[in-house]
Amino acid sequence: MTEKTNTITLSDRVKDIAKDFGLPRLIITGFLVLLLVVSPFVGADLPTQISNIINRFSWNGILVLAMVPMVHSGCGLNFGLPLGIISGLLGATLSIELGFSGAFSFLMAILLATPFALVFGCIYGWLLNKIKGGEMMIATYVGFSSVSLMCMMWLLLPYHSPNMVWGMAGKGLRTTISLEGYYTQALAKILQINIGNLSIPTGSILFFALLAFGMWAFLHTKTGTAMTAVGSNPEFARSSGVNVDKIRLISVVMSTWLAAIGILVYEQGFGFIQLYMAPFYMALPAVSAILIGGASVNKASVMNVIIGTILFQGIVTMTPTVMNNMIHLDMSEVIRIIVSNGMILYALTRKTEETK
Amino acid sequence: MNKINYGDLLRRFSVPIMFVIICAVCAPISGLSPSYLCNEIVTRMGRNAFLILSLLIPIMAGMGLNFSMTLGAMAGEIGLILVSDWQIVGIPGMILAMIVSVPISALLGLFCGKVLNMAKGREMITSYIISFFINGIYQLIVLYLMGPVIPIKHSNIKLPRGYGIRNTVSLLSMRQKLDNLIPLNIGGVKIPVATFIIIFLLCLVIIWFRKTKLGQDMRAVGQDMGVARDSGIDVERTRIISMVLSTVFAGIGMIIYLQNMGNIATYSSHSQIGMFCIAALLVGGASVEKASIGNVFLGIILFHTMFIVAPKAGTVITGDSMIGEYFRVFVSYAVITVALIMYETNKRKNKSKAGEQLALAQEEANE
Amino acid sequence: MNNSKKKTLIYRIAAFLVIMAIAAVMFIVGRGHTVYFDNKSSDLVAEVPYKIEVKVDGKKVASLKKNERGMVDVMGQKLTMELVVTEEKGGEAVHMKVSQPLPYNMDGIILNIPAMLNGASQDQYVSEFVPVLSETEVAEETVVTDDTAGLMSFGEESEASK
Amino acid sequence: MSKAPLLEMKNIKKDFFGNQVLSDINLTIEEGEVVGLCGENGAGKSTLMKILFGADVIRETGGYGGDIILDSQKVSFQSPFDAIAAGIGMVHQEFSLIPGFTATENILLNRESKKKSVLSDLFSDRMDTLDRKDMDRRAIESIEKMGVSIDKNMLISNMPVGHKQFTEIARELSKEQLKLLILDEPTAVLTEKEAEALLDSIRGMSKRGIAVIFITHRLGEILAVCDKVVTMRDGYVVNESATKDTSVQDITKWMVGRDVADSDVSYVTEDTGADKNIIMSIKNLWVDMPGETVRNVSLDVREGEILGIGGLAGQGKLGIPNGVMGLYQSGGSVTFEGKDIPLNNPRKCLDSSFAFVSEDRRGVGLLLDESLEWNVSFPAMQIQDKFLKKYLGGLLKWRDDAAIREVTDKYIEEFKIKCTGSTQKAKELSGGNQQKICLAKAFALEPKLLFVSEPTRGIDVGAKALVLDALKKFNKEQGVTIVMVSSELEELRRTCDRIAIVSGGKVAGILPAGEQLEKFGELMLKNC
Repeated sequence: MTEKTNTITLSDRVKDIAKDFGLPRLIITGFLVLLLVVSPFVGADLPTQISNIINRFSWNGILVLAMVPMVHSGCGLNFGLPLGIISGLLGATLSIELGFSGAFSFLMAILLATPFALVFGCIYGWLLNKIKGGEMMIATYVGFSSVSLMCMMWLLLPYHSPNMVWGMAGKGLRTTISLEGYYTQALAKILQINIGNLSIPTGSILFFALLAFGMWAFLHTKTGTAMTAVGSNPEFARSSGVNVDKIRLISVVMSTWLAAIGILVYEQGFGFIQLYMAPFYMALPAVSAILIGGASVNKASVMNVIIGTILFQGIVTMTPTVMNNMIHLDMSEVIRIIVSNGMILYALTRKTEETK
Repeated sequence: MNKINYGDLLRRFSVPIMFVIICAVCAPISGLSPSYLCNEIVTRMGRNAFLILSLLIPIMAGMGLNFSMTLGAMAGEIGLILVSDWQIVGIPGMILAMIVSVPISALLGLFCGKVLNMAKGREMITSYIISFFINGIYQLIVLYLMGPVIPIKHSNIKLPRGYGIRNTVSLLSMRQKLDNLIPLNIGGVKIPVATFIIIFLLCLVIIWFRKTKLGQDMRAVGQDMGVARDSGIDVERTRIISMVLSTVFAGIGMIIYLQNMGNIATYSSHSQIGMFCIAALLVGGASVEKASIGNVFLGIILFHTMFIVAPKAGTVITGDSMIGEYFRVFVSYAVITVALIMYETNKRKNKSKAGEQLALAQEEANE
Repeated sequence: MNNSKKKTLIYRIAAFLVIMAIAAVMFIVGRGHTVYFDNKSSDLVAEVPYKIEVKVDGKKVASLKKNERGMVDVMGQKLTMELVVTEEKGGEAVHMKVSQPLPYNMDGIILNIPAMLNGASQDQYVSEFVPVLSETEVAEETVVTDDTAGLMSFGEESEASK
Repeated sequence: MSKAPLLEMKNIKKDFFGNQVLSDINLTIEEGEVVGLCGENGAGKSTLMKILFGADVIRETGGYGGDIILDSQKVSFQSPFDAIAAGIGMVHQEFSLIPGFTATENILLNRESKKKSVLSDLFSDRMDTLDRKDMDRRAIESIEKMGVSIDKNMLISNMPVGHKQFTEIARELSKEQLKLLILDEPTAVLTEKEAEALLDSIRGMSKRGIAVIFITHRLGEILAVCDKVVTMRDGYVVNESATKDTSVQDITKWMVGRDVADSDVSYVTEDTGADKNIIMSIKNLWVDMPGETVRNVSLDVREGEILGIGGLAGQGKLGIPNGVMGLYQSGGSVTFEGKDIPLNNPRKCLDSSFAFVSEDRRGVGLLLDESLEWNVSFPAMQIQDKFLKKYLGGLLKWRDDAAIREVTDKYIEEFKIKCTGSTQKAKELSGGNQQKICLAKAFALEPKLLFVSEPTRGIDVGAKALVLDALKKFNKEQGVTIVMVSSELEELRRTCDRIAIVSGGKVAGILPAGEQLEKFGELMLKNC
């Protein structure tokens, strides 16, 4: 008798877990596991693959982490991530323009990016407070507008560093700027572990861990608790004396700042600064990564960030190699588009306000 | 009372007025001749009007700006790719491409409508993501399935590797065939009469459509889904129909657009088309919940004048041609952003307005 | 109720058939061919005229001296052309109207005009043109599926193609 | 008269999850008869009408018992559309109109006159074009039938409220098959003149043979227009009599009167606390709460008392606590312990040691997706910095989960909250237990003044008693002043010291809790 009930509860629990986890997420996880299993048989080197995934994780983790505060405060998915990225880019280019070099330029880039992120974040947050309920669409277009505005600015701002401007004209920033001699691999090199083909950028991961821990800790403070409550039920928060607009503003500023730091970390891994149209669609991978990790439009945790980034980057890096080795057909780009946008679509069509 | 009306009017037409000013300032600076400008605008009117008109129906049904009109554009492109592989040329080629594209558009519109019914209240962001998602499917079909699954014979269309379509597909055989079907030239301005006739017909269809039962239902659904449902209107179905219609028209519009262009950029022609069409419509004074045929034409004139003169004016002012190009991209996005913000703030204002009135009445009573 | 449904169904089938019919007609009348005219000697004709002018729809599309080739893109299943044949240099030009059915399955069709004028059978003077791919066409092409690609190029193709 | 009645409802019974709301209702309506239906909120009027109109909610909650016989035929409507087809029309309290449509378009919404068009046969009749001329004709016809003139071409959004109401009625009248029209408080939004016009048009309808069920709190109107008045209370029909044999006083008595069987209940019958300090004084308060508008309310609350606020639904009693607490836009002045409390600022109220248990449990009262711990501790944490560990000299305020669990467990035990543990999510609890969590949340704030709004709405009898006892205990032991708003007069009488009755957005009067029921009834209907 007890045996029976136990099995029922067990299978129920499995079902529950599967339901919580969501079918698409399950498929994606299964797909990644399949790729990992198959890869040695088709001649792909597993350690290289794994270090690729870890590397990509360390580049992108913070950008995905930037989603968390706004989801928590009920502002939805931050499709306006490019705004934060632009703050980061301003910090990066200013740091180089002012003549800092080496790993120190990374620190300076963070410091220089911070005021921009705060100011942009405040304006952006103020705007989002005016249009509660329509955040996501407007965030998208605020991102787009700011990127295209900055396209003009990169040409017009008086940058002079010969490493950054077009050689011929002597003005206007290049589309890609090499970070060689500046902060390329600035974090990754710290305590880097190399075992055969496996290499782990310990520094970058530690940096991510630091920020992720900070986020986790913040969510355990009074303000962090208020933020979650605002996202969960703004009316409740208001009736409990919380200044909803202020909390939302804080979340937007945090998200923008994290995006700025995120892009700097991305650049130190990638080795280049990409300007102009590059930040345009950077929000989409980050959004789908956190959704793949188990977040929804109004719930997200640091764990979702970690799982999501690993799954997303795993698929992005594994598919091309495995596919190429298997059938000589590189469909990874198409798969990435379908999976990531499909995931966002899935999240958007979930009834998030079912409890209301 | 009159004063308030003026203010309202000014606010409603603030975007068109702003554009008139931009155009008025930039046009002389750009140094482009009026006849060149006229020619360009007439060409672009013929090229874009049909596409933009396809946006009107979802707005009527309260589904906002249809960012997923891109779906129709993709269907149109698939039609054209197939037709040019079959070597059907000229106007018959266009008609055949339309016949091929309609079922594809209808299917995509159906999908889109169903998804949007699951995401009521955030139609726009969802339709925007749908366009990306379907773009992935489109690439899957065009890049991998065309060749092995869908037969493609001609090597000037197919990639040398044996499957997939090239970056550009030439439509030389139907280039401007429709535009030049009935040649007319007034004062050096070439007028694509046949295209205009088709656009005019679509306008008539839209005007007529508003007078049908379905059009009436759509307006009702657009204004208040709950009331419409209570009165027995099948809200979901009505919304799906509006998406299907919009997508089908967008597909046909894309074919007209591409016959004017003369080639298909297989992987990018459609990707921004939605954005530019929406921007043009908004520039014409439309809003997220209200748009008319007049907005379409005014929008094309203003938006495309800006589009033509901005790079030239930018070059003259700053000496860098890219500035102007970035400027117009910025303006396109800024217009949409502003329109969306206005829409959302209005929605909130309307809500609080009712409250304010009550409060005012009570205050008066208290005094 | 049922009756009207039946009526609707009939109308729909009819509409579908009409559209299919239109599509079929389009397949036939819209088929495009590239017709190449040769003024070359062959097994059948040893001597070729000095010059042949080809006019389609009243427009001169080719003027062929000996061993020359001209071409025109045409639509439909039949090519009606006007030939102006000059046998000898300075000789009298002969005008004639020729109608030539075009085989559906050939994209490029070579017409050997002297042979045609000589009254040879269809298979003898009509042959298929098999295009040799140019180098750029053979070269592997990287597909650009960048989402931002269309951003800057909107509306510019027409100017570029002018 | 041998003719069968138009409508017969026989032994109608209905329960919501075991909670009996209608018992053995019998109602007969003749053709062209006007029946007034009155009763307090919760007496079962709306449920009865929903059953008659085939509302979805009835079917979803398990249907009803008894028979409905319309025109000598037993009917059971599966949806409102069936009811409409059978000739029953209903005008709801909330408008069901498209704001951007004209009166004509609204009157004929989804029943437009159509002309066949080219595409009708190909697609469906939805491609028919509208026949505007015929629509205008039909609209005018139904407006004339109503007897009140409204502009058929005016947009609804430009109409005064009364005309919107008339448009709705005209819509029902435009239905050819209409035999019975249900009007649910149609005069509540009308001016006196408009109401008069409406009564005239009801008389007109009756002459045309259309039966009308007229639900209203304005008893004068019932007497003026109805043939028969039916009074309901607690799910029973307590009286049915011809209008000419009755009076406003009689109806009031039937509405509120109860069989006072529980002799052990002790009421506070006298105003004993007149000498107590006035802890809070509300002056000229107006609150813009949709459906619960408050106009010009002045009210004094005495220290340590339980003040009840009662009245019919929609009269503004709920607006008072919501307005004072700053949840809805309000104006006027509130002083607490001699200090002015700024309005429209929930934080200031909470800082002044107010607490509020909202009537909207799920919308405002709870974080449904969070644990019970969070729900109980959140306001106290945010307002009073309780349950926090402070580090770095107070710079870092860390949530003290252990303290939170402790306090939550304490309340779970005290209120006997049924749950799997303090980490269970609030949405998984039953209504009664959710209400207890809301109380725990307010108690954790240790307030000086507690507003409780509809504390027993939608919860079972056991939980009801527990909640009310907890409130009384809290008041006695901690000396907390409580202002309790409830629609259930009996509950107020048993719990409170004094009861203020709100009617028409104003305080109609304040009586000691033990005062006679009729007096409360009169006050309730005073400004309706």
